[in-house]
Amino acid sequence: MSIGQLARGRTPAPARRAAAHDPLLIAAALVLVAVIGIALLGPLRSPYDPDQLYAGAVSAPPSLAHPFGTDDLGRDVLSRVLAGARPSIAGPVIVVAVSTMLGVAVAVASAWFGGAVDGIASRLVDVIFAIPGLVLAVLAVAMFGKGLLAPVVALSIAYMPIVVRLVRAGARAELGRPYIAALRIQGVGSLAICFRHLLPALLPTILAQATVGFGYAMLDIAAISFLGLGAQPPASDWGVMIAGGQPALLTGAPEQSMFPAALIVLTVLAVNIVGARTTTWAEAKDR
Amino acid sequence: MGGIGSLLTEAAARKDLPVVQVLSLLLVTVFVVLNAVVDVVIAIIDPDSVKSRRSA
Amino acid sequence: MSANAIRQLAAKLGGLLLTLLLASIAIFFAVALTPGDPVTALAGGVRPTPELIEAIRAEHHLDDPVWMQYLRWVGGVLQGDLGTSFVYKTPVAELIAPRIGISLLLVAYAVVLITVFGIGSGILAAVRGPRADRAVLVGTSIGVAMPTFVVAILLIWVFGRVLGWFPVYGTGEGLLDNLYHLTLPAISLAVLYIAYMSRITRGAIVAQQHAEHVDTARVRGLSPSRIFRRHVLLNASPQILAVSGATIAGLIAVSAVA
Amino acid sequence: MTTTVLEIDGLSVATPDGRTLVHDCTLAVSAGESLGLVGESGSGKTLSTRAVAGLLPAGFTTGGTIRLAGHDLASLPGAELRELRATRMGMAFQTPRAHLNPLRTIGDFMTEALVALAGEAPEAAYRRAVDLLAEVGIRDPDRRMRQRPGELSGGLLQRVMIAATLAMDPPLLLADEITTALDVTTQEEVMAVIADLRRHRDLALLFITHDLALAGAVCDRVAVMQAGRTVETLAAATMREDAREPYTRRLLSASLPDEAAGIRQARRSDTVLEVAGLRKAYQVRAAGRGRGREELLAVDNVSFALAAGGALGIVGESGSGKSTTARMICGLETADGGTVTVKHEDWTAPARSAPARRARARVVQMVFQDPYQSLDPRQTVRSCLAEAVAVHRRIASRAEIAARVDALLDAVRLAPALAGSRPRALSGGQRQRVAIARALAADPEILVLDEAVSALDVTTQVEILTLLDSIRRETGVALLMISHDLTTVRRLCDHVAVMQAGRIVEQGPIADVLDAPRSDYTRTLLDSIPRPGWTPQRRLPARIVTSGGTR
Repeated sequence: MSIGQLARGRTPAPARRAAAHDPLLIAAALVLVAVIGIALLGPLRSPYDPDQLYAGAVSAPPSLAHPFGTDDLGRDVLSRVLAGARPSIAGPVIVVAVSTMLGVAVAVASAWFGGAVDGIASRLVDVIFAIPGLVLAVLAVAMFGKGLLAPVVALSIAYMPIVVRLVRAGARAELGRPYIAALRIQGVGSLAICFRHLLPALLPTILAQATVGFGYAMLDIAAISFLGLGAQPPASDWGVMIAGGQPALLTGAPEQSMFPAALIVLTVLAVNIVGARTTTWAEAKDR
Repeated sequence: MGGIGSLLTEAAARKDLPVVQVLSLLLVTVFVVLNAVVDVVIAIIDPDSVKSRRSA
Repeated sequence: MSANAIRQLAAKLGGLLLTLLLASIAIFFAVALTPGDPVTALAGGVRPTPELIEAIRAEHHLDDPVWMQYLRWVGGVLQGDLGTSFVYKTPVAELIAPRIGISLLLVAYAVVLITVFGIGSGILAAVRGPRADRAVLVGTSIGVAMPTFVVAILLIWVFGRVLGWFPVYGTGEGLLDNLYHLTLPAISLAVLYIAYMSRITRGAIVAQQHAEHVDTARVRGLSPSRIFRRHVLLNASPQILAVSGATIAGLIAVSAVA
Repeated sequence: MTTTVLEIDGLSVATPDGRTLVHDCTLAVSAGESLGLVGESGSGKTLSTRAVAGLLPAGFTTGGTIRLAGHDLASLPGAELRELRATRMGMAFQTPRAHLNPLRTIGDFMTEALVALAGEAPEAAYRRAVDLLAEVGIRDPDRRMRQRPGELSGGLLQRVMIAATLAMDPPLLLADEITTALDVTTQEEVMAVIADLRRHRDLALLFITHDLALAGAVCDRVAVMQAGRTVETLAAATMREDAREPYTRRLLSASLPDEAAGIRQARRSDTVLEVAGLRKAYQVRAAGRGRGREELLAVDNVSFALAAGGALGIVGESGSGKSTTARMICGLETADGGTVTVKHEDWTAPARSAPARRARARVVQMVFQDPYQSLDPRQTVRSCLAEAVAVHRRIASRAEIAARVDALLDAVRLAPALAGSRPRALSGGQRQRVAIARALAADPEILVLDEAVSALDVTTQVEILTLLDSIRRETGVALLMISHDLTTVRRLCDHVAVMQAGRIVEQGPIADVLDAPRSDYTRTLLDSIPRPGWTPQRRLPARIVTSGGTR
C-alpha cells in the first residue's frame, strides 16, 4: 500500500450507508426528484392554465390565489414555472444524451483503432472544439430559425469534443492495461471486451462529464431562450420567463424572474452535487 | 449592451447571414489563436509537455 | 531556441491554420446550405421581379459554384472586406467597428476579475485549511450553477435598483465612466468563470502539494513559502494556464452572445 | 568513541482514523556506520523513515522518540526542526524521477538549498554543485546542470539525488529503496558510489530496502521489520548463523538460497515453441538535434526453442527486448521479421479473428508482471475465471463452469472463500494466483510468465515459484519465463537465454550458463548480484549503452 493510499484512509464505506450520512446529497437528490416530478406531472397539477390571462391581476405580488404572483400579462407564475419545467429540462437532457453517445462512440473507436481513425477523429474534434458552443448555437438559429430545435442540435455537437477528449484519454489508458491484453490472449471478442470491461471502466468518467455537461447545457439553453433565440414567447420556458420578467424587475416585482431563475440554479446545483458524489463513489469502488 | 453581443443575436434573429458568418469566424479565430498562445507559454514553462499534450 | 522547439512551433502553427481553414469552411458551407433563398433576403422584403433576381444573383455571384463563392468570401475577409449586411445594407465591418471596443473592454475587465478572484480563491482554498476550503467550495458550487444572465439581473436588481450604486444601462463616456458602467456586466460575465477557475486552481495546487518532488524539497529544509512558490505554484501553473486560456476564449464567445 | 547520529526508540505511527501501522520501531545508527532496515511491503519501514524525515501525511501521529544528532525531534519548534534536518541528514528516494521537480534544471535543484539555506553566492553554489556531481561519478557535470530531469536516465537521476543530499555535508544519509527501480548493473553503480562516499566522508547510512541480500551485502548491521515492529537486529556478516526469529529465517532462505540446490537438470523432449531470427524495430524520433526518425531494434535476430514441459528463462535488463519477444509470441505485437513456430504451425502473424485467438489461447497463455493491473478491478475472482472458462467452452452449463472455476482455484491453492472477492481485497500473491488460474483456464501447453513474480515480496515470490513448478510437473505445461532476476530464473528454469540490447548473447542449460558463463555480459550480470562479501564495482566505461544508459 502506498503512502498516498494510506493518507486517503480506510476504504470507503458502502455507498448506501455513506449516502445516508450525507445531508447535502439527500437534499440534492430530493430537489432532482422534485424537478423531474414537476417535469413529468407538473402541467397536470398546475392550479391555472399557464397561458390564461387574468386581467384582474397584472404583475400581482405573491398571494394565496397566486403563490408566485402573476406576470405582466396577468398569467399565473406558478403555473408557468410548472409548465416550463418540461422544455427547460428536456433540452439539456437531449444535449447530454446525444453528445455523450456520439462522443463515447467516437472516443472508443479512436482509442481502439488508433492510426488513421484516431487522426481523423482528432482533427474533426479539434475543429468542432474551436467553435464555442454558444456561437454554434447562434449560427444554427441563423440557419434554421428561432426555436429550441436548432440550439439543441448545435449544442449536442458542440459538447461532443470534450466528451471525446476525456473518454479517449481514459480509454487509451484502460486499453493499455495488461488485463485487456490478458482478455485478448484468452480469445475474448472485441465487442465483449468493449461492453463488459472497457465501458464499465469508463463509466465514472462518462458520468462525471454528463452531469457537468448537463449543467452547462441548461445554462446555455436558458441563455439562448433568454436572448429570444430559443423557445419563443408565449412559451413558458424558464429562460423566456426570466427575460419576460425583466421589466417588472426594475419596477419592483422581482419574483417573476426570480422563481424561474432560482429553479435553474437549484436544478444545476443539485445535478452537480449528485454527479460529483456518484463519481467519487464509482471511482472508490473501482480502485 | 451595445457590444458585439447584441449585434450577433440580432443578426441571428433576423437571419442576417453575412454578419453571423463574419462574427462566428472572428470568434473562432480569437478562440483558436488564444489557445495556441497559451500552449506556447506552457511549452516555455514546461518543455516536456509538448510531446504529451496532444495525446491528452 | 533549439531546432526541436522551432519544429514544434511550426507544427503548432500549421495545426492552427488547418483548424481555422476547416472551421471557416464549416461556417461558410453551413450558411450557404441554409434552407431558403438568400435572394429573398437580399431583395429586402420586396417581392422580387425576375429581373431583380437576375441582378441580385449576378451582383452576389450566386450562380458560381459554392466553392468559388467560398474562395471569394475568404479572400474578401482576408483583405478586410467582410461583406454586406442583408438587413442594414451596410458593410459588416462598419457594423462591427464601433462595437468592438466596448466588447474588448468588457472582456478585459472580466478577465482581470477572473484572474484575481478565481485564482486567488483557488489558492486560498488549497492552502488556508479545511474551513476556507469548504467556504470556497460552497461559493464555487453555487457559482458554476448560475447562468450569466441570472447573475446579471440579480446584480441589476440589487445594485442597480435596490441600492442604486451602479448604472444599469448605457456604456458611459470616457474610459473611467465606461468601466463604471461595465462593472455589473463584467461581474455577471465573470462569476461562472471565477468559480470554474477557482476549482481548477485548487485542484492543480493540491495535486502538486502531494507530488513526490515536494517531499524532496521539504526534507531539504526549504521554507514552506519557498516550496509553495517555486515547487507547488510553478508546477501547477501549466494546468492553470491551459484552463485559463480556454476560459478566456470561451468568455469572449459568451460575451458576444449574452 | 562513536557518537549516535540517529536513535529511534519505541516509535509508533498511527493514521488519522486511529489505526496503528508502526508499533515499535527501535534502532540506532552510529557515525560512519551503515544499518540496513529490511522488511516486506507493509512492514512499516517506509513510514518509520518518513517519520524521521518529517514526511508523514497530514494527520498522522507518532509516539516514542526520535533523536537526530542528539536532539529529540519532538521537542524542537518548526523552524529549528527544519534546520536540523536540513543540516544533519540527507534523504534519497526510490523514484528519483518523481522526486525531482520536472520543470527545474538539475542546476536549480543542486544549488537551491545552498543558496536559500546556506546563503552561498550563486557562483560559489554552482561550483560546489559541479564538484558534488563529479564526486558521485557524473561525467560532464556542466552539461547535466543545464538539463532537466526528463533528459536523464534513472541511474543518473539517482546519483544526482545522492549528490544533492551531500550539499550540506550531513553526517547521515537516509536511503529509501534507492535501487529498487534500477537494473542490477545500475544498482551496482549506485551502490559503488555510496560505498565511495562512505569511505571518504565517514557518512552514516540508514539503508531501507525490501532486499535482504542487498542489505546484507552493503551494510554493517541489518534490522528486520515485520508488521510494524523491529523484530531483530543482526550483524550482516553473520546473520545467517545468528538469526533467531522465524520470520528472519524465512526471509533469509527466500533471499539467499543455497546456490547448488537451485540447479535443475535439463530435459530433452519435443519442441513445442521455436523462435527463429525474430526481429522487431520501433520508429523513434532521432536523438539530439538530428532530423527525422531512426529505427530502434528492440529485438534483433532472436532464436530459441522451448521443449514441451520444459522451462526456459529469458533474462535481461530493461530495454533488452525480452518483454517484446514475449509479446510477439503471444500475438500482442507483430514481428517485423523471423518466425514463431508453435507445434509446427507458423504463428508469426497475430491471429486476426476471435475464434483464431481462442484456438491459440488453448496453446499459449500469459501471466503479467503486475497482478493488480492484469485483473479487471470490477470483476470478482469467480466472474473473472468464469469468463475465461466460458470463452473456451461455449456450450458449457452454468454448473459445469462453476465446477471448473472451483477446480482452477484449487489448482492455484486459493481458498474457495475468496471467489467472491474483488482484486482490491486480495494480497499481491493472491492476485497473482488468480492471474495464473485464469491462464490455466484454457489448459494451455505453454505459459509465458512476463516478470510474473518481480512485483511481489520475496517470500511470496518463493511461494508463487513453487506453485508454478508444481503446476508444471502436474500438467506438463512448458514455461517461458521473462525476468530481470537471475535468482528467480535459477529457481524455476532448466534452460536460460541472456538478452542484451535486443540480442541473445548466450543461451544453454542453466548450469552451464550461470556457473560457467562465456559472455562478458553474463559475467557482469552475475557479478552485480548482491551477496555476502560483495564489493560493488563501478563499471561505467564497460557498459554498453542501453535505454537505461546515458542519453
